Amino acid sequence: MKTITFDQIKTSSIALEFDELIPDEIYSWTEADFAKYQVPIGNSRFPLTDFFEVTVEGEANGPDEVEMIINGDLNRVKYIGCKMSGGNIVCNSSVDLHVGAEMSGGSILVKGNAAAHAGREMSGGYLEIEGNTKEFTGASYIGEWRGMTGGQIVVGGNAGKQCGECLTGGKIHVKGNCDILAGIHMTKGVIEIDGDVNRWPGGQMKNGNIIIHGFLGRLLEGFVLNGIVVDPEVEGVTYEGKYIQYTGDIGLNGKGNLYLDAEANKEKLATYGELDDEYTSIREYRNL
Amino acid sequence: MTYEPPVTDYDHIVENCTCAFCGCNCDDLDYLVKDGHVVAVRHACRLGASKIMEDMDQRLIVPMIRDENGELKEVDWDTALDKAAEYIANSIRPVFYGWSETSTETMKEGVALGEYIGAVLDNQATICHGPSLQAVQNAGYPIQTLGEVQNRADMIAYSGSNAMNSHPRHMARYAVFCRGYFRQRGRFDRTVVTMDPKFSDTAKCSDKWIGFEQNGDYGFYNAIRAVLRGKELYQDVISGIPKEDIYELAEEMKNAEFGVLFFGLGLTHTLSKQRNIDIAIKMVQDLNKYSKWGLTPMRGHFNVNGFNIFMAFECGFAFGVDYCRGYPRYMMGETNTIDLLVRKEPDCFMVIAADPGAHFPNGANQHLADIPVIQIDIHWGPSTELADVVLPGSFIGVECAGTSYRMDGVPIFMKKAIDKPETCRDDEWIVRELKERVMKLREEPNTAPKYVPNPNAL
Amino acid sequence: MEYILKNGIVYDPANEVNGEKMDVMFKDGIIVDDVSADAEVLDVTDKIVMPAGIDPHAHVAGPKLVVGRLYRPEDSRRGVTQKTKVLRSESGFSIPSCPATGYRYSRLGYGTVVEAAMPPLEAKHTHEEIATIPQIDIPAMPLFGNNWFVMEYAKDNNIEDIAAFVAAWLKLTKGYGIKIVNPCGSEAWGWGMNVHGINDKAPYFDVTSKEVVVALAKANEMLNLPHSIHIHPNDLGHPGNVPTTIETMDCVKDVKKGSKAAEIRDQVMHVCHLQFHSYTGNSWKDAASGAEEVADYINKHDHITCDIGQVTLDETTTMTADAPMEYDLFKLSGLKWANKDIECETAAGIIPCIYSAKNPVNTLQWAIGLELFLHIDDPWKVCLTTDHPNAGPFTRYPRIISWLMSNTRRMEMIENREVHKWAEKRTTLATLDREYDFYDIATISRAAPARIYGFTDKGALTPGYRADIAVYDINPNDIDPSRQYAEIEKGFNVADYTIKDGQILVKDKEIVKVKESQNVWVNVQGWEKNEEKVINNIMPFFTQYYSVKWENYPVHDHYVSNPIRIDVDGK
Amino acid sequence: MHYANTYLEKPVVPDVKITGEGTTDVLKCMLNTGSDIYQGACKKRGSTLKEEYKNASGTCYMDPRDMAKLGVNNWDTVLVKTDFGEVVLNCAVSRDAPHEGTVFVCKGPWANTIVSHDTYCCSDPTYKGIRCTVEKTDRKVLLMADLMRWVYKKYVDEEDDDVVENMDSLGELPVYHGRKWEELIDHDL
Repeated sequence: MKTITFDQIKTSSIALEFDELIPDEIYSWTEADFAKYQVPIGNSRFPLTDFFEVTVEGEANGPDEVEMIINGDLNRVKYIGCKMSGGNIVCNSSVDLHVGAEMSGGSILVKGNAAAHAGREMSGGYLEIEGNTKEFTGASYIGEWRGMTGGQIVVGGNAGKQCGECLTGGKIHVKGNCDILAGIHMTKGVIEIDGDVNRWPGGQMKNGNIIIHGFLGRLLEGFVLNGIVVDPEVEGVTYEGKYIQYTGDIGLNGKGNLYLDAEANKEKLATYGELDDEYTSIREYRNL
Repeated sequence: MTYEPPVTDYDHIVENCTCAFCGCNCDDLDYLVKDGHVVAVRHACRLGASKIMEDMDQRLIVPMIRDENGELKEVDWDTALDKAAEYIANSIRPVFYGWSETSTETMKEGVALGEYIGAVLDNQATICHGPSLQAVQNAGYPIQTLGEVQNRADMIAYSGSNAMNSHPRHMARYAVFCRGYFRQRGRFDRTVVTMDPKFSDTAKCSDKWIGFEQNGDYGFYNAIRAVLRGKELYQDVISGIPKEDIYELAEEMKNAEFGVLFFGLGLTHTLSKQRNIDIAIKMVQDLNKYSKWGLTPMRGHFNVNGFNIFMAFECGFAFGVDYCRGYPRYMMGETNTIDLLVRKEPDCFMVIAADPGAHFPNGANQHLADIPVIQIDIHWGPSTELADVVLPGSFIGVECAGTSYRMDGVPIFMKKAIDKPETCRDDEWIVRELKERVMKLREEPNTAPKYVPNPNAL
Repeated sequence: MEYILKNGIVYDPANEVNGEKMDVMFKDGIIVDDVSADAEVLDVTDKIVMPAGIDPHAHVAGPKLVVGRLYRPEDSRRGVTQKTKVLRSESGFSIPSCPATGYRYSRLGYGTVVEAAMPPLEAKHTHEEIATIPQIDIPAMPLFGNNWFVMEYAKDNNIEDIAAFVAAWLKLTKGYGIKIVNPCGSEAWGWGMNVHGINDKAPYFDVTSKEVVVALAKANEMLNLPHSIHIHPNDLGHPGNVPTTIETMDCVKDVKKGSKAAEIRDQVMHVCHLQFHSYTGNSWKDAASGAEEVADYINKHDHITCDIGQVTLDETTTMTADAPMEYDLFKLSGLKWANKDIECETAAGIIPCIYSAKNPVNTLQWAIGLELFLHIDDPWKVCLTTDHPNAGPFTRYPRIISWLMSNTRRMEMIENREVHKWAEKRTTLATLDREYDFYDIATISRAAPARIYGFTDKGALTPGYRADIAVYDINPNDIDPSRQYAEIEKGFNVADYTIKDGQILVKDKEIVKVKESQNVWVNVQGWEKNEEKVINNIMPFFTQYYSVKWENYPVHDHYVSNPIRIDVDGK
Repeated sequence: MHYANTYLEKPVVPDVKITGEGTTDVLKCMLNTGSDIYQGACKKRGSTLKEEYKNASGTCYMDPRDMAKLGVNNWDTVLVKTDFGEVVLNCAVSRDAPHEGTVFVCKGPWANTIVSHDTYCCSDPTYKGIRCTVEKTDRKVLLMADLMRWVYKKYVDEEDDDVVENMDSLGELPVYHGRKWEELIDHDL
């Protein structure tokens, strides 16, 4: 087992790109290697040791035996764990864009918030964010119709817009609230939301499952009400309680399932179509 | 408004000039020239005419540099270019923004400079039709040239676009009022629908106005798609529109022989942004099962589409291209001007043929107050108030020739009609000159030595 | 500068040189018989020397390419490389950026690529892209098959005016020859319809596809154009399209070749991406190969040449002026659909396409392509293409070469179930053991396309020709292509040397020099009066129904800074 | 030299006479921005420093019923506030009325101070559909150059908004140090 600790010395206003500092690349590096390494910042490269003090302990024969611990303010450090296939990364702060993007294995723990594109197109592994995430959590690269294909993302706080866009596998679990258009274009996989959802989950979804335990503001017309199910089982997990089940999005002949907690959405069937507050949609979820 | 007699006092007429205002690129303008100035314009709309007969009080004529007191000082070209090149050469995260009101010939120099130094190149699409392009990338792009609309269309829908105000000749020349080969009676052969929360000037001359509620676009189009699939709507009112109206509209759209959806910033700037257009495109694709439908984004500047096309064939991405690692990168939220400025990343900002001062939100512009700004433009505008180096360019389509692309992608060669002021330079020359100076200052661009391309690709 | 390529093993079918060890010399961009003692020696001992490749049908520049690039950033992202001291950055896999297109063709040892579809209204755009692609010569083919004027003239059987119109439009668009795509079908697409078969009429215009094709073929011969009509027949990609294909080929068999054209080419019709036109059956459920029937027709008739459009089993982007077909494909795949209709002229459709070896239909297409290569006896009648990017990117040519040269590999793919069992069940591929040799490969990728296009200065190593030469690091005396197919693919993947107009662009498999590309266009002489008359006749229509002014229609010289003009005596 | 007149001092708006004080001090509205033909014409002819651009772009178009609620008439000044900033604007009756509860400000430096810069990872800021409040004010609408100085303070040392707002106006013409043309023309270039 090898532990590599990055202690921040100073921050940069222009983001550092950490796509080369993943366990797959650095499992054999020594402290001397890190001292030589230049990290990309904007159109230039600067010595990594200007920004981080790197301590290496132990030995590793492959990425799986690596643990990276990154301490400091990482709000301008992007691509952490991007394309990694093994190992373990712990970030003791909020992180910038693309954390865990395209990862295929290993695990990342972010003890703070993550910026947009967290876990984009990941195909395996485990990404946990204790705080909130912004837009496109577990989404696809723009234009690509195959998004996240495997692995699991857990968001402790709220998720921004278009969480799980084009989801093609794997699971996203948001413990807080979710902004508009969660699971848009999804074709497979599961999105579970413990909190409330503002508008329009599952737009243009073809297949897959969305489970919302909280209140849903507005649902799209493309969803057909199936009725109430008790203790639905979705991909091997049973969700206890009563749920309102919809199928959609009909615009695409979709066969996706949307489960709404019946208790939290008591009024849904009766006063369907009530407007929610636009104000909420723009501001509230953003700053939570 | 008062009556104005026609202008009769002119030396000569330059015919078939191309308008350098909106994405319509009307190429039938006649300039009346006297003493080397355009004194009147025939055929142009109010917007086109106002641009071509510019206000010379604010014309930028001489290069300027901000002095230590914060005031602009006129200098010679060498000094100004050297100063600008120095800013660029010393920057780590330069952003070159604009390009939409200049020629593709200038862009060619720009992309060479940007690729050399490792800059972000972005254009006005980033704040107007960027979401449209993203939607196109997700959903597709069924488009047609404007002549197709003129000759065939019997149903025109404007969504979130106020053509009468921002593309005044669009309805007259290409879409609604004009006679077409299969639409010999012009306006009478066409149904016009405007979908807009506002009862805009375009809505006023339409047959039908669908005033869906603000931010309700996505729900509205989703409902139309559901209806096209034969679904019964179970809400009585969707996004502020009674369901009967939606049934009726869907039926009308299905029965059109050739329909076109023109959409504008009303869709791109609201709550669900690119997804509004995404679903509108999907709707158009569905409609093609019943009849022929297409769509066209109502592009704002005359060459905003040109930059997207140009960048696409130069590097494969349409806008917001980041060359900082020596290869092109395009990522929403990361390589776009507004996001970069809000994140306070850029350390040098070059504005060419654009006006962020007039168009960027405060939150983004605040960063321009902290970094050097180089402006290449023809008029003193809000951005000049933030600029540290001002380089006076010339006016494409009037003082200088160049290529532009209309909103539907038809290339137009904009010809030169009059001479530019003696101290101004062509944009192309300015950018080339900057490129050469930057190359001298920074002989070896400092780019990433290592990059492993996707092994699956080749 | 003088050079001598020493001791290479030369394949030059145009001069009937089949694997002889000999020197090739060139001076100031031209191949010569002899050079002085000062000539620089490039040692290519035991390496294959061929004329530089000629791609007779690819989509590399133009409006639909750009729509593809614009709306497929996920494709552009594949194949991104960093800039170097010599090269700019590259991007794209199936639709590479312009610089990447030039570099990759050059690495493959190609020197000339024909852009197969140029809408006249947007010809300026095509030429802007051509100017951005480095390294290669690019003739472009303007589209005529759905042009309103052509359809009107064809209805009246007014061949003379069509000829004048074509002559004028080749000048206006700086085009090389007549391209016809789904005649009358793309016009029908203007109303969301298509034509079915060659005897179907375009709505309103009251003219059949056959009438348009025959009229254009006659006009083509009347003008003595170096290339014949270049046709993408109706019903592309539809099961059961063999009769349409054969009828299309058959309808011009009595058209007499222009007297001067006959000296430089054999055919009166070139059918492109024939693979997509050789399906039997009624639907994809019972579709099967019609390759034998189609190949048989070609074997028996000398007025037809073709290229194949070989499916390479990759994820690619399909784009064609056959817009209704693309919409059909979209309905099958449900991925994103782009379409571009061009007023009074043509239309185009674009969709991403995943050709998978696991998919029965894709496998069938793959097998049919190879069948055609193997069934058509005379390699001079067939060219190597993937209809880039429709059936696969051009960067897969070496792989196709390895398939053609190795029956072992083909059987391995079929028997190991690397491809779907339809390859065996519904085609004759498994029964064909023909293998191409290097001479045949040189024919289908160099000599034949050059002859088909009537190039009189490339495609051969004849003294006086342009010095377009490719050298591959393969020793033909030391390799068994049937077994060592992987080496064949590797060898053809990157040329050791690519020489274009005497300039060494690729050396030791690296691009060492970047050269500006050149547009090749045909200037018909002797028709000026007729052209003027035709233009005067159509001017009122043009003014009323085109959305640009006449002045903005032609390609100004500004866009073709460095063209190769081919003067043709049309009378 | 006679130049054809392509612009107007002020946009033409419907005439309306609001009498009375109004019923509320602060009106909660939805803010929309966008272009209109007056703003476009001024911007592109390059008269952005002038009064006419201020009138075209620095105007808050309102529904007459909303104006009655506030008790304001055409070309009175109002203060519009959002979470992103505040700005003083003229108010005028919207030509696109009725749209009660929505105000429209043409894009330009004035609108920029109050629109949202949030792009939600979509490159495009949120220019439309922003909650705002509108109230009557005595403060004046700043000319473009003064407004840019007040908002961004790039070239003034003063940080206090009120002080900057009340500085001497930069006026309607460009302010710069001129030199003689002849000195500057480099004929070799």
